[in-house]
Amino acid sequence: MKPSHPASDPRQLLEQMLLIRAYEESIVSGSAAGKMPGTCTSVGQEAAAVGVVNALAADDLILTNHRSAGHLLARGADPGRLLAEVMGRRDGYCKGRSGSLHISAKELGVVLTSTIVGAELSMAPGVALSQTMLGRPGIVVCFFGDGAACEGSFHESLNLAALWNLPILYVCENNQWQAFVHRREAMSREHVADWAAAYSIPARTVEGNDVFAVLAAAQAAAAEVRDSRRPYLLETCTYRTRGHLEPDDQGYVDQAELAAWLARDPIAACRNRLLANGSLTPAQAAALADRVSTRIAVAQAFAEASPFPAAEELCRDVYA
Amino acid sequence: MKPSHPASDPRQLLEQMLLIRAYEESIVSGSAAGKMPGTCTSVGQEAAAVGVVNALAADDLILTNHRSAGHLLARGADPGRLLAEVMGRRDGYCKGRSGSLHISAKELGVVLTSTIVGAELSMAPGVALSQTMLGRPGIVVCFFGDGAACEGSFHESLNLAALWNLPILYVCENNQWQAFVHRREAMSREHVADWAAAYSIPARTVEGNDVFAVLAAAQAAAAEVRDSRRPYLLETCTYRTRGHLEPDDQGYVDQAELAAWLARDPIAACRNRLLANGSLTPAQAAALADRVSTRIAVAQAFAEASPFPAAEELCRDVYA
Amino acid sequence: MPTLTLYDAVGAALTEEMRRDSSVIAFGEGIATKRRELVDEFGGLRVRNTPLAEGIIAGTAVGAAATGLRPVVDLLFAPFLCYAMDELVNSAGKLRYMSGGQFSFPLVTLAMTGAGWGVGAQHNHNVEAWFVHSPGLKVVMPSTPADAKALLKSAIRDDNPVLFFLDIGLLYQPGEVPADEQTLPLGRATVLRNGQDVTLVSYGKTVQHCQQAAETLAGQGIAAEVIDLRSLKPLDEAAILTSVGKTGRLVVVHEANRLCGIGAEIAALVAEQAFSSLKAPIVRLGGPDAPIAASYPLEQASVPQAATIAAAAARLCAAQPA
Amino acid sequence: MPTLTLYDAVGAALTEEMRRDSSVIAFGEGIATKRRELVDEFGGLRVRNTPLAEGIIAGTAVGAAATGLRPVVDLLFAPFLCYAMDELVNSAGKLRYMSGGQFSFPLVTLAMTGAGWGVGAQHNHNVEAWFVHSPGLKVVMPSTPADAKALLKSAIRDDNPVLFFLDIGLLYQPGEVPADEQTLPLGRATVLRNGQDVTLVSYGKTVQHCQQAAETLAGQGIAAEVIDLRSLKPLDEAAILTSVGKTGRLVVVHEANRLCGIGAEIAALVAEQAFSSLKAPIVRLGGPDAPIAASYPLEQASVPQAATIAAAAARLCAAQPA
Ligand SMILES: Cc1ncc(C[n+]2csc(CCOP(=O)(O)OP(=O)(O)O)c2C)c(N)n1
Ligand SMILES: Cc1ncc(C[n+]2csc(CCOP(=O)(O)OP(=O)(O)O)c2C)c(N)n1
Ligand SMILES: [Mg+2]
Ligand SMILES: [Mg+2]
Repeated sequence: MKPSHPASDPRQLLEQMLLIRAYEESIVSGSAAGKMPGTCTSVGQEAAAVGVVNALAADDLILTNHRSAGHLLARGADPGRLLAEVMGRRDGYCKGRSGSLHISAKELGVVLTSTIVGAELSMAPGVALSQTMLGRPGIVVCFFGDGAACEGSFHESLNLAALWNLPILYVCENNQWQAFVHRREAMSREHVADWAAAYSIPARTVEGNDVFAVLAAAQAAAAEVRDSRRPYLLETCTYRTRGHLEPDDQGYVDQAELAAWLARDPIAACRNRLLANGSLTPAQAAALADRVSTRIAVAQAFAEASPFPAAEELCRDVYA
Repeated sequence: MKPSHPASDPRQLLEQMLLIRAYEESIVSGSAAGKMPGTCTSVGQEAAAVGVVNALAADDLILTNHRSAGHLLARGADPGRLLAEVMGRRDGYCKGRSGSLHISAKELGVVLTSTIVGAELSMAPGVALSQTMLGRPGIVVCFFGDGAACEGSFHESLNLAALWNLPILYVCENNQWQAFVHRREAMSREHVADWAAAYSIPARTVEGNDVFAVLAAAQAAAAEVRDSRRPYLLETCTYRTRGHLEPDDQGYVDQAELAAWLARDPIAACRNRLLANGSLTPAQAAALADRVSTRIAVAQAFAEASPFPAAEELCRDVYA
Repeated sequence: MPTLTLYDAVGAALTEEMRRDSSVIAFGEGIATKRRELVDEFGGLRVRNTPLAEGIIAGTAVGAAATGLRPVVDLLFAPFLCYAMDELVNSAGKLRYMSGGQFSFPLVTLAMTGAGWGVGAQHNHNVEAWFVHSPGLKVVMPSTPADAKALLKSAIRDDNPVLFFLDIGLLYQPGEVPADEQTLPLGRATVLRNGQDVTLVSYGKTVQHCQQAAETLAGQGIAAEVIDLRSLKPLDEAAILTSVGKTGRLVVVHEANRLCGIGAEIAALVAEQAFSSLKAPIVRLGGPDAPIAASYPLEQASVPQAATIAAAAARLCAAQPA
Repeated sequence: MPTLTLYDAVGAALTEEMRRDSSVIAFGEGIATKRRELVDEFGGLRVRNTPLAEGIIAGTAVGAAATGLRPVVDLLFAPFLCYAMDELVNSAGKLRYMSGGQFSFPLVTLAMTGAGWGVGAQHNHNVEAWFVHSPGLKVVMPSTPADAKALLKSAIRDDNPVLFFLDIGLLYQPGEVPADEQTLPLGRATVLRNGQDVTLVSYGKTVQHCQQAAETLAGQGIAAEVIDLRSLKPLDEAAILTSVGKTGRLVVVHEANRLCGIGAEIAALVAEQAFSSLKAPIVRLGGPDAPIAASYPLEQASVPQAATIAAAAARLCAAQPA
């Protein structure tokens, strides 16, 4: 499987978001039913993922983290292999060894996914160095959270990328939460983009729940990185509308803030806009929803049918 | 021994700088003669140390690093006990266990000196937290280099200090070098002070070879920290005129840059100014120099007479 | 006796010690959210959420400990300690000695570790041996809620930095915990079962596996002695040597990688100091030299289970005395 | 044969491998300054100075290694590895396995360690055992310039992350180094001296002390076999077991803290797998559980010296067979 072509039709963007949502919801219910482990879902953040990934070329490389389903699915990952991985099955992208938290898919250019918050930032310069020194055209996109931005690796990574002219598009998904800590309790500034100026790295914040705004901003940012061969930081402002890790009762969440963000649901916004401007008919919308739920059902069946790895796998692939 | 009173007479500032220079030179020659280990001298940076330390109150606490002789001596440390420590003798401030690189002197308020570059930054918030939570008036002064500013701990420390309102005066001694790497090869910006804005921490750069300018800037900065109970960053721009660690032929150093900074020697500048404005007579200058060399000679004799620690010391003070 | 999970036993210890001593403070990534009752009782200055930055959490604890506070920090999962190694090892572990005894570092670092949740190698990596190898640090890993509470109270009162590991697999198992303010000294193992044929030494989750193995062995006429180390440093060498002096046979069991693990230390200790008592080779059962997979069956396969322990011990007892 | 110091042997290995393979690059805090000749030959893109930030140096190496380059990074002194633990342990060591084998990490980390310069515990801390305990990493520590060159060349060609430790005390000792492009396989120990009475196993600086001890012992009629491990992971278990199978007596010597060190691993290995050959207790000689002082006499006292080794071995040989 290769990275899917960037979506050119707005309906494709909507379909990707629907797929991500349905995928995450299948895990939420699977996990509530005890059939699946809990995961860090990206519900509410679909536009931020879809908008950025569809701004990329096939030879660009992506680094991501524990909250990666959106990035993977937008890049064309097979939901069946993803679910198999979440369930620790042999047909998962990582043979079941990763589970949900660190799914890499090299064939899609999704490399070195790590659940160590901050590790994506520490590895991105090296990936970009390879691109540069080996003469590869692709840029490197590093997705990270507002929490990761508080790790020292943020500072070290941006300083090095600026110094060494590394073609990295840093994408901070500021979803207002760092697990059980609100961004306000953890950051001395409102925005991670405010921190980029220290390194003379151009930066922009964008409304992260508007997939078209994100796509446009990401296209501009990626073009700038591609041309300048220098880093750029794009901050997508969004919200984690479910808990950190399923199950999570969100008892600690400010209900007014949550409600305000739920009212700005990226999928509803996109669908309403397409319906309103006539790019989508209600029948087409229903067909999209159907297609998506069929894909997830097929994926689930595939994952459930996939066997667990054999015991001999315990020590395989430790050393090259 | 208690911290010495801040110098009120400009001649005392000069004398402190002379003492630091003479102390460092005694180590350079002792080490060339094989009597002493090599150290990281602060030659050329005396004004930056003396100016800041004399802006502090007795109950302020200082964290410093491997290049600390100036901070210690300006704070009133006994050069004999310092030299004994450098030589690994029993009467050193740390019983000979530290050597030159991590001399703490709790009695002087010089706490937790570490040679791990960046560790001073990581420990400073905790010291300031104690001051705050235990109701102590003293502020915390954290000396660190331009190199330390490149470590992730810089980012983590400043972000936390800003968030938690910690009374820390961060003092970056930007001496243009990070061991064998020029600051230009390591920093995406010219000044560490440029990085402070990211945390909404007020910052200022000051000509670090002018002891009066440093003193004035440090007094203002310390007052601001004392009043606001918030962090502040002061960057003293200076130059390491000797090598990183004695002996060091400085073959890698741009000779024009070195010559330019040597021409701005902080001690010569201070002495000339005092002679010119009549605060110091040539005879007084000579007397100062004499007094300083006598003190160093006495210190050296003391250190040399101090025995090495006994073998039973090997495992003492590991656990409390 | 009241029943608590290990997670709640930690909370109870924190509460009691924070009541007792106003210099005890706690902070970490979410501790003020997850242990809201501590904030309610002690206020938001003594119990704080932090930015997501393990290095500065640990460094702040080190600085605070040296200057009058007694911090407890929650670094969540053991692999995240990798971001705090400098602060724990180079600062907390060394600056007392290096300063000639000028400072002490009464601080406790909590970290979860071990199999049970299928969270993969970046959450499940047993690194307690690193801190045993590093000077100036103490290391504790309890196997029951009662021990967790009593040991954590001692760790908080100790004037040294203590790494306090919580076995993920035990975290929500309930257990009886005395209601009183009991403490347990660090460095004292406990003999959970007496026996004269073979000694099973363990800590954390595999203690239970050893106890099950001992049951099985009893059915085969083999009397196994089961020792729970509880503290890994200081290590209760006397308890181990006494037991092996009696049984002459030793199986050390843990979940961590065998190579240079606690099992290696104990095997070496016994081969040095109780050699003449030994009737059979020493057996170490531990994790493989591999990251731990998320996949549940693989994760479980990496942990020494009761049947394996019983089989190894039975083999030792069957062998001719050397 | 030409004579080189260990420091220069490292330079020679780098030069040869960078000539051989254009994907080999080198970076670190000052490497382009201190090894200027590499910049002159290979240019400032392949040999770079970095900011003072070990985490990003190691992380960049990890990212580069996974995507086509073969980085060698100089992290200076071993205690500074504390700032790179996440990148080395959680990323380089685990992401191959965790990704189901999608990536490999051909990278070498250089670090100096050990007594000799009186620089204190924040520069001198032997942490090689940490990396043996961690999965997915190889660990090498040579004792001669010739071995350093040949092993570093192999380490650079290896597709796994290799921690390559340089003993400070040996760094400027000259030694003969073959001029040809010789490599040595990782994981192969060398028997430096044959003997049938006692096996002395060591690595790094204390290898020489073992050889001196063997001389002393020879004078007392005791034939010591001396093994230099060279690689700590993979460990040449066969070489150790074969030797102890012959001598029945083992002294393991290193400078690192004894607790959970390489000596513990080797003692445990032998107590498990060569128990029936053992005629006497195993002896571990290593550093104390203390930071290393800067004061020269204390620093030296922390290292097992030849006399101590000889005395321990002689005592073993005098003891009655068990
Ligand atoms: C080094 C490290 N510290 C802590 C954690 C536990 N953890 C996992 S996700 C998370 C929150 C991350 O916040 P952010 O970077 O904003 O990403 P988000 O989860 O919001 O997408 C935390 C604390 C971790 N995985 N790694
Ligand atoms: C973590 C760490 N990395 C590297 C070193 C080696 N080292 C000691 S001093 C130094 C340069 C420090 O530069 P800077 O912070 O600017 O302080 P300066 O020496 O210039 O005063 C280096 C690289 C160290 N001691 N600690
Ligand atoms: Mg977030
Ligand atoms: Mg500097």
